[in-house]
Amino acid sequence: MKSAATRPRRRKPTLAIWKFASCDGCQLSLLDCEDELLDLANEVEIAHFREATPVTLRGPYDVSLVDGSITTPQDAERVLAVRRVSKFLVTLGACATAGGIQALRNFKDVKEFASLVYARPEYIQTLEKSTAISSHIRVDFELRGCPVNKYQLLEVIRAFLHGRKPNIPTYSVCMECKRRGNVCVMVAQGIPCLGPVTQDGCGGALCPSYQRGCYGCFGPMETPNTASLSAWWRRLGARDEDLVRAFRAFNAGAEAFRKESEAHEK
Amino acid sequence: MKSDRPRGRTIRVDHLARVEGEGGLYIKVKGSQVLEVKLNIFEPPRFFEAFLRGRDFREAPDITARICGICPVAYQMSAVHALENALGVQVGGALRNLRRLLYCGEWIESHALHVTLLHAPDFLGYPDGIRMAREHPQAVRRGLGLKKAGNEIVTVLGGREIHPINVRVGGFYRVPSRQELQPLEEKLKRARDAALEMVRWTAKLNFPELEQSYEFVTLRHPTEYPLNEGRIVSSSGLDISAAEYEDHFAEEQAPHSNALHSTLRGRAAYLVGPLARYNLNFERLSPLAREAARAAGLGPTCRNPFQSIVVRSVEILYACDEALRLISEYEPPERAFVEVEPRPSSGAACTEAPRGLLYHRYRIAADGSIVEAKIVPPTSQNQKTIEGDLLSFVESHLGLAKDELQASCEQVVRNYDPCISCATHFLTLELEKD
Amino acid sequence: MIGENPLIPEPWIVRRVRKETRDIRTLELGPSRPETSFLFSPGQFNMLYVFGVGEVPISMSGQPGRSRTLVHTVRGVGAVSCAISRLRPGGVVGVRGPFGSCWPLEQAKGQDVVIVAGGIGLAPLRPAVYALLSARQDYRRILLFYGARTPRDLLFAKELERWRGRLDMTVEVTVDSASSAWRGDVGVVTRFISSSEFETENATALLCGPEVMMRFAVRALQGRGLASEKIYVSMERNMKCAAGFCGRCQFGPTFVCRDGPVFSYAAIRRWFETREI
Amino acid sequence: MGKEVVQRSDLDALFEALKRRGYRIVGPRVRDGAIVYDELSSVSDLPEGWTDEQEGGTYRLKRRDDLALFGYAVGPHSWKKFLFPPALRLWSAERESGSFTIHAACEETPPLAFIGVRSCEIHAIAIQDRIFQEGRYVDPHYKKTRENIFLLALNCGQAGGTCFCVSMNTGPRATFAFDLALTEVLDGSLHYFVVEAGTQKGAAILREIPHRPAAAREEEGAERVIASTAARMGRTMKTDGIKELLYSNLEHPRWNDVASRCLTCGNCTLVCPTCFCSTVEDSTDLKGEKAERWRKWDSCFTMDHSYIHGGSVRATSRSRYRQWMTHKLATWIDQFGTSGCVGCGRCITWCPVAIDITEEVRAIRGEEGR
Ligand SMILES: Cc1cc2nc3c(=O)[nH]c(=O)nc-3n(C[C@H](O)[C@H](O)[C@H](O)COP(=O)(O)OP(=O)(O)OC[C@H]3O[C@@H](n4cnc5c(N)ncnc54)[C@H](O)[C@@H]3O)c2cc1C
Ligand code: SF4
Ligand code: SF4
Ligand code: SF4
Repeated sequence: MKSAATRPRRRKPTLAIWKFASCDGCQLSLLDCEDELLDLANEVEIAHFREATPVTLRGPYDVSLVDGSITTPQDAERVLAVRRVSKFLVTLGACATAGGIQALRNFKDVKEFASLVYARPEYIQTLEKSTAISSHIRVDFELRGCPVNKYQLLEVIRAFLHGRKPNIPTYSVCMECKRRGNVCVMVAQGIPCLGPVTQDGCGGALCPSYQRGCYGCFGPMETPNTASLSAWWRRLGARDEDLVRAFRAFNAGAEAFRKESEAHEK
Repeated sequence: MKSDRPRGRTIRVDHLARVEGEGGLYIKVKGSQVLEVKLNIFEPPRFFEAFLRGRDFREAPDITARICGICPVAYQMSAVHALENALGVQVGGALRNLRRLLYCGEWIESHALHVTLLHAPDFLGYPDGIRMAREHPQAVRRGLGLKKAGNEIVTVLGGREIHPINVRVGGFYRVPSRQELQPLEEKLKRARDAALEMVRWTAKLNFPELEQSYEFVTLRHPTEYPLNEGRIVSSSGLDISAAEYEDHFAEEQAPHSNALHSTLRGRAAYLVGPLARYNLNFERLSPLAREAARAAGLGPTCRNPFQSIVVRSVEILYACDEALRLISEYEPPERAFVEVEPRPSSGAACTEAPRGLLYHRYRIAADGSIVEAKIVPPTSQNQKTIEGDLLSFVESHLGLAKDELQASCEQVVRNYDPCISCATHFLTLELEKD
Repeated sequence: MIGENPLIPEPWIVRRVRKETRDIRTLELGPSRPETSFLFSPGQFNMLYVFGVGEVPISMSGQPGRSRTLVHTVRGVGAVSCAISRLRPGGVVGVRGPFGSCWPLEQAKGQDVVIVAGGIGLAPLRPAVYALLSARQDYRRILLFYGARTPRDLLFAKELERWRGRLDMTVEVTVDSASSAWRGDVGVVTRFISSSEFETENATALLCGPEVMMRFAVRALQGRGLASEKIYVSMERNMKCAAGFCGRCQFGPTFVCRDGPVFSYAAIRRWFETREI
Repeated sequence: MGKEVVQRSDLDALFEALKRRGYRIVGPRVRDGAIVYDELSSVSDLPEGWTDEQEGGTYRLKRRDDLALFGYAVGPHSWKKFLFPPALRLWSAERESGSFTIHAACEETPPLAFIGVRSCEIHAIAIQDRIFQEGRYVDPHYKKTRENIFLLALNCGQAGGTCFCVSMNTGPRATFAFDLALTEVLDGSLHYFVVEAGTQKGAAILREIPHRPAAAREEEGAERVIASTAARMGRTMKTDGIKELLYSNLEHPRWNDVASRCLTCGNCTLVCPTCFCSTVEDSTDLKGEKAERWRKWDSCFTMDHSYIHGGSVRATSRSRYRQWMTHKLATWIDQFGTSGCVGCGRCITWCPVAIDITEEVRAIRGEEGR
């Protein structure tokens, strides 16, 4: 990872935040760092962050955080410009890394869908698919989650500032579930859980900690064996449509989940 | 992406800053006449109502939360209430109170964010909260502290601050123990003090003159300041249940916008949100909040949208007070949720999102899948009113220098804390009927 | 040097940095505390920590027996190794060590010693070369075969030149690819094994480099008739503690940090020959 | 000292005696549908009248028809979480005038009393002792916690559906390393514990509570309990020649078969009482003035575990499962002179897709069925 530490620390590194189609939650996570926000503003120059300030400093930017997916032709253009002014580009969250919940449109016949939806389609331009940032430009680091975990977000920024590899594991949710001492909801209560195929990072196997099955908001883990998990879910009573829905949610566009959802579609 | 140089008397803000989501502003003036006011929303549409179809009703709270990262709890609340109404389920007692507590958390968090980082810089002449913090460190830290207290409520009850994972149709997946809530108590007491100071602080800001005669629309509950429940009432005598909402409110698609406008049938624009709530529920505030409002110079009615910053602070204070009450009375219920069985049915509900009335309606099939969904968020309801405000503001301030006028216009928009992410969930079903 | 708590690094100060190739640096470190004394055997390694960045295993590459000087040669490949490479004189690095097994220099006495190195693999072997040369009379032939990617990637080029000039040592250097300006050998390092003269019944081979290179070298040495017991390889596995606690450096029944990095080929043959161990 | 008898009603006195000596008491209690190990404030926190039913990938808490306090097998937790915590700060560091200073973390843990440690678990602790304090280096945190443990063992009164300690020679009777060992006997209206002291420390505690020498009949009662448990193992595993078996089957096709089922989720390793793999995380504050190193439980099922520059050595799940099982049952023997498996069955119960180590061994042996 190229980092701020590679050059003399004269100037504060600049941070730019960009938004595409999303709920805003991922960039809001930055403002949710109540304890760190002002310190962060001392360590980096917030150069572009429309949700917080109209002030925009000139690029290029040392770090760009990109929230949201690409759904319109204008955004497909704009994201190219963002890449050009960014040295190190991090995508934030499920929308930016996998197309987000709005990628559910990718599974419909889009033309029919569009005419169904719009009274005046001429006013609205939208692309057929909601796509991840990485299908348009090169991305240096992808932060998962719907939404991202603010501690992971801070970790990526801190790691960047100090030339460290961020501590962002890619293994399963189960790892953290067990470390927390949770009782597995799938084994002990028969509740279907996506934890074994989902990447850890939500901050401690949140759903199982609250007595529900993980619903996959951090997307596929490093080596997801979705077929084996689906087979087990079936034994727990899940039907094909349940499997389609489970894999086709906030990370519907992530390859492993997309394929698994398609495998159960009649 | 700088603003184009406006020609003549055209005010154009390509990208509004310090609002949630992506929007612009366009005002055209000729002589002393304002010809056109457009609040331009180009946040890309995300078609929520379309893809809710065919999903299981139990997924609705999680899916609709993703409409907005700023007020996910509001979406979850409107969704579960609408679905419970559909399925004839009553959720009362401690579970109801926990929902109220969760909502208080979101109000505190969302209002504190708006007051401190988005709105106050307008009054004090800073481009943003972070730069404001250099000269007003205390006020910013106080605001962030409050925001954190609100977020902590949401995190304890919901697992995380954005898109909480613990809300389900029928209640919660897991309810907290008393011990889990206890640490919040101390923090909320401190937050309540901070909120009092915030009310005093915002009251001292300079407010431009602007008295508007809106029709205020809000929920009203027999005894409580409205959050989850109540009838829909207006300052002009409307008094209906959520089930009747669509008989009275209509939506239209504006050509310049990716969001739909909502209007009261047969009447002018109306206003939802803190001002509406406050004006029609003043007597339901806690004594402390009422007193603080009075001391801040607010009467039981407030018609100046710029003063919404004070009203938001009063609501934060109320929410801290209310949260403390709910925590002190909390006894964990036996079960975390009421069992809910699907059947063909439909139901609607409104709750009070931080930015105002949020309407959800669902029709579900026998197997529990959603057949139809309709969602009307606060910002699409206020859009017309915002444009109206801009019109009267610009008309009465044509003497201002251009930069100043433009800045003030932006401020007018920010008075509403418009959430553009919400506004572009995009509505489908009305259109289908056409 | 390891104290009571084997997991705590001790700060050492960078005295000198030498640029070896475009991505390889040699650092000379001195202790920050007067009482520190450090002794190691060729083949052993330290865990080097860069403040706030991380810690990685790096072999000693300097002269053994100098108790207040540590020399490490590092190729910058990732966050930590690049951070080490960026250190300048006066910079500080945390050191834990020495860990691991060493080259069998005692057992090799009276024998021919064949050294096969690839890339950065020459670094862990250099202390062995120093030791062999300083007790030159205890050994018979000394052969050093070294391969790098390109002439520009040759490590310790001047020293190689000096060793090549010695009459009591054979040094063969090759590269994978080179421009026409390169007058040396091009090709795999293992071919020197078959073409050079050494006494297979009475020789010890020391190997360090990428696993594939070592695989071919072993095959070539066995082809010459060298017994597995006489072939030594230095292994790499992910490593977090170097004290046998973290389990990560397991290589079959061994721990690389404890039983290795230097293994007799005979001891690990089954594992070495299986993929994904 | 011979065997003694302590009445069920006098167990509170035992807890009191331990507390008087400053022990924090940890042991089994019911939480979220399972029996976990956690802090106990009194005997009433024990899972009285509860039992469990265990199968591959399934665990269900059930009511018993008596009031046994220890009438269940082991649950998802093991004692390793106290001795080798899931996340531990190893040290913190601060920049200081061009250099940095490192402070070893020395969180004081109060002495712990482990209540109800099963024989297989004692074996597991003994195995981790070898790793953390009997090798070349000593893990100071482990050692400090370990030396202050009061170990109250329990001879199992019930075999779990996935237990196979008899095959592994690790139970069900506790034979060493305990301070006190209990056998719970329910006999009509009688409910008592036959107690054996294993150390002076245990004997001293015993002296502080009401007890009397066990009658022959009572000792026999306890023996019957243990014998009946031993006869009811839910699983078996043939261990003769197992090291050679696995060493010579590194390319067995069964590894592909298990790879098609294995989720590489890591559950089996984290519930295993002997698995000890860890990773470290180096972190910094925003300013880069303070740094910390944390150690966390890791698993050989993660890609990072075997990562060396250029990629993971064990990239396929086939090789990762092979690593795990071969380590547990074979290479462990070379490393530590003992099997790494104590037959507790946790990895079978808590594998979300019911992969069963005993079945995999049979498959490699070319045998069918259970
Ligand atoms: C016993 C031993 C001796 C070594 N001696 C030297 C030497 O003298 N000179 C030299 O340049 N390199 C040496 N290496 C390799 C060196 O340790 C790796 O290049 C280094 O760990 C890469 O870390 P990184 O953070 O820069 O790279 P990344 O690719 O970002 O690695 C991330 C993490 O993975 C682990 N890792 C990656 N590669 C290796 C590896 N090859 N071995 C062990 N862990 C790894 C480390 O924990 C590292 O921090 C040695 C390795 C071992 C095991
Ligand atoms: S509850 Fe889910 S995440 Fe946790 S261990 Fe079980 S399967 Fe894995
Ligand atoms: S390998 Fe399985 S049965 Fe053996 S000790 Fe570990 S968890 Fe228990
Ligand atoms: S064996 Fe089971 S518990 Fe272990 S990694 Fe594979 S699926 Fe997970």
